[in-house]
Amino acid sequence: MALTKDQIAQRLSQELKDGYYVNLGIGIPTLVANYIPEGIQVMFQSENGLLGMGEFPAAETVDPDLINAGKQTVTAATGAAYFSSSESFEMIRGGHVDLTILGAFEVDQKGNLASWMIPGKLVKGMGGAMDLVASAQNIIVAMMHANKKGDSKILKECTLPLTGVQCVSKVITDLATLELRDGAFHLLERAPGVSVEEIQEKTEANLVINGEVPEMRLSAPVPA
Amino acid sequence: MALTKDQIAQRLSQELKDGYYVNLGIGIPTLVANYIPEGIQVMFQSENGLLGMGEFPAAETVDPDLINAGKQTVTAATGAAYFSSSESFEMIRGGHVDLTILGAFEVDQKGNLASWMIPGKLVKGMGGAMDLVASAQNIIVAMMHANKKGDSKILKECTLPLTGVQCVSKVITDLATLELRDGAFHLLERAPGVSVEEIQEKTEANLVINGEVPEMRLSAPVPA
Amino acid sequence: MAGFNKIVTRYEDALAGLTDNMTVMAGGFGLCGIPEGLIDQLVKMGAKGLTCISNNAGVDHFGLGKLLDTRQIKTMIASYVGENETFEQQFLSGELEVILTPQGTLAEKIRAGGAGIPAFFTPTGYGTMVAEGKETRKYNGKMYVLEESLTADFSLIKAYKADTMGNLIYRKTTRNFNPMMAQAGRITVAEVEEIVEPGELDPDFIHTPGIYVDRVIQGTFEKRIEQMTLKQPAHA
Amino acid sequence: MAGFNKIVTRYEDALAGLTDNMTVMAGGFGLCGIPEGLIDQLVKMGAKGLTCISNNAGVDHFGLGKLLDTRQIKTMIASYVGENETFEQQFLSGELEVILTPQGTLAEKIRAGGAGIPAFFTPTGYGTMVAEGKETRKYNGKMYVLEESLTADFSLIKAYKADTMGNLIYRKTTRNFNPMMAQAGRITVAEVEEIVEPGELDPDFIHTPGIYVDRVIQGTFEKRIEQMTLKQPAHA
Repeated sequence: MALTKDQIAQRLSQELKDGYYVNLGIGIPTLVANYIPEGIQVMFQSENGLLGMGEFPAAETVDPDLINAGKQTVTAATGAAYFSSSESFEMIRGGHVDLTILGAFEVDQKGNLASWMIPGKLVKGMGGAMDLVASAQNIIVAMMHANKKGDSKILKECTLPLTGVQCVSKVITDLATLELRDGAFHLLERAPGVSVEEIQEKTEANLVINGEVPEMRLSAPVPA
Repeated sequence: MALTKDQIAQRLSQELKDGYYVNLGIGIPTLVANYIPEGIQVMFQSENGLLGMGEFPAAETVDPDLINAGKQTVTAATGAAYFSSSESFEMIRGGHVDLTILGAFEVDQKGNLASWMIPGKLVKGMGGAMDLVASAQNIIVAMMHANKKGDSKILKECTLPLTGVQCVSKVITDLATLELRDGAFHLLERAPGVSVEEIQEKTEANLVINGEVPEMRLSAPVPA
Repeated sequence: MAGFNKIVTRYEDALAGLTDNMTVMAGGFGLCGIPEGLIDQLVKMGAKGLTCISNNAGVDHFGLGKLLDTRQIKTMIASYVGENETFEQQFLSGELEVILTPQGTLAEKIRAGGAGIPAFFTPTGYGTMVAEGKETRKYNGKMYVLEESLTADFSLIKAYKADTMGNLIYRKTTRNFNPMMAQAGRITVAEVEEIVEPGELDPDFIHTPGIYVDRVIQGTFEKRIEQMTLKQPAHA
Repeated sequence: MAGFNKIVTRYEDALAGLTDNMTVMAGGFGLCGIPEGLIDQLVKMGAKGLTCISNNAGVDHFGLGKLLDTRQIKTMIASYVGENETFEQQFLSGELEVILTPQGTLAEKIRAGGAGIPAFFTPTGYGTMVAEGKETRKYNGKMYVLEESLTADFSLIKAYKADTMGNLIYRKTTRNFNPMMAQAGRITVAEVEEIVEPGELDPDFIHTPGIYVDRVIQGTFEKRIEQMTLKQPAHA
């Protein structure tokens, strides 16, 4: 079975390490904050000027002066710091964020990523995504493996306008965990119950399969 | 009579205007703070990270954490702000300081200025002087008109390594007030009792003299 | 206005001198930390043909969205302009020119403008549409794009507190683009929630020193929320 | 050291991994805001062939002057190095390489290094020795010099207070080069006067967020004064 969005987030959360500063993109990546593994601490950076983003506020503590990069009302964690947008991107561009998890429309085997624009539809803008992908040492892309018609989004070459080039190393989808090495995606894990054949079929890019491919372990229970 | 250093500072102080943010260099310029004309307010910027430098401290309030760019212990004026060195030079390079008064070894009629290095002697470094002269819209140079042997320091072309090019517009010396226009220094004022002939003799650069040259007015008394 | 007193009491005075075809920066991220009253005044004045620099373009009929309703903006420089139908219409009809700029590059271009840096290299956008026609260069094996700085005739910013000398502090994530814009405006006007006397703000903790600020006005703020998200589902 | 606890209690641990021929930044302006104990530890460790980046080089036998006594510095990048005889001797004998850099350019090069900007144009030094061999370019009728950024293997900085997560605040003019160096170090070590619990520093007024800081150690400081100047003449 393909993973739900929450299950993708659960699998992504296994990439967190104790003491990591992490930037989570809008969409599935945001859900990762709900699955922080026990015994580890992470700090979330929000590019509008907050290091140490906390959970959503209770109704009585909502503060319009405190939002995240998705413009949602949030809280600040203990030990948080506020700063300007230029300082925020000093952090990001300077490589100080340990891990960036973000969504994409397409990735390709050159490591390119498209996530901000679909020509013909209205362009909303790239926000901070181009800075994040150009700067992070450690990027994980969270996305659906294929579109609703079954067409692969893991491509030999992106068809949409790019967000960044040669920036992708790891991709976690509803079907698989992929690692990009030497111009090909290596299949590291399958979603539980998903066959290697299905993944191969839905992967347009070169796919390397070495021996038995293990299933993902989704240990933490999905919250209600 | 040639002006004393305090009298030069007194004449320089007439260039201050109400509401000016001012950077004073080391030496004679520092003395300008003692002669702020009555009825006007100015704020002094010290490039090590202080806007609103106050007077020297009383012995019992000396704070080693509070110095000026000359490494002297100082105080902070009401309404002061501290900031980092990069922020300080954002202010300077961004043209936010209204007036910079600094010393020089030589100036020339191209507007060049030499103030930081005498080859053969040890080079101490340029500190913030190069940033100040490259950035300020409004620079006044305070200096001696000639050296002890009577050789002019107001030159056709500087002989020492430059601090900045095409940056000088006004020079106030122990003998005269000069303004640089169209490649020549225009004699605006004489020190009290100093003849036009003496100034001409001690000025190697092209000097323009238009009609009667007034004497400087040094109204404020020199404090003890 | 003698010495360093930057206070003005009327919005007309706050934006005096702002005329047609000027470049105007406006602080804020989404609707968080925007100079609401200064935007209203700009609508009232009706200055047209503006180049507007702001991370976002407000929402329909609020924030900078108001200046779209009145068609006062000719060119918009922003990083993200979603959720705004008026914007969409004017953009598609070609009435509005839009220069989309990555958020970090936008922040750095504005910071550079106020800091006397005319251009800098950044990795952001290399190999994308954003880098088209721009100089690129390799440093330490990585490719970078040369970006030029931005300045404005007027910067309209929002702060939490000001003293009468124009020293400013911001609150929480309202800081965003406001400090850099304060530095990059030829004339910078700050609309604030509270004005205090000089000396009341701790000199160690001033976010924007008064040297950048030309005028300060006390405002009242609606502080509309774009995405109300709560820990427990709201039963509104 | 679990989670975000950055505290170390021994100076050996504070500078663990600092070896010969590394590039080391040290905060401070003159003797104001220098990491005294970290410099002492560096002397004790004896790492040699260092490239040292600091606005000044201390005075004879104090501050970075101590590292000159022990001949641990090979290259010094600074803006002003007066009042130091040991420095003078080693410089004149060719033992010490010195790269003099204008103060604002030095600050911006370090800031750029920590901010992922590899190079920028600045007006400073155009037409002088500083610009020799460097690319220049005209923007809006004015000439600018292209300068490249600086980073370090270790940044040794001095702050007033830290929380255990490495959030820092500075006091008065001790701030100077410390915040930028905190950002530009691959490993940043902060020596502070006081350590507090997370949450005790106001998130609106943190000068250096903990993300830049790897290790924090509590020190004691002599805080020697270079130029004691008093309002009334001192009768010492």
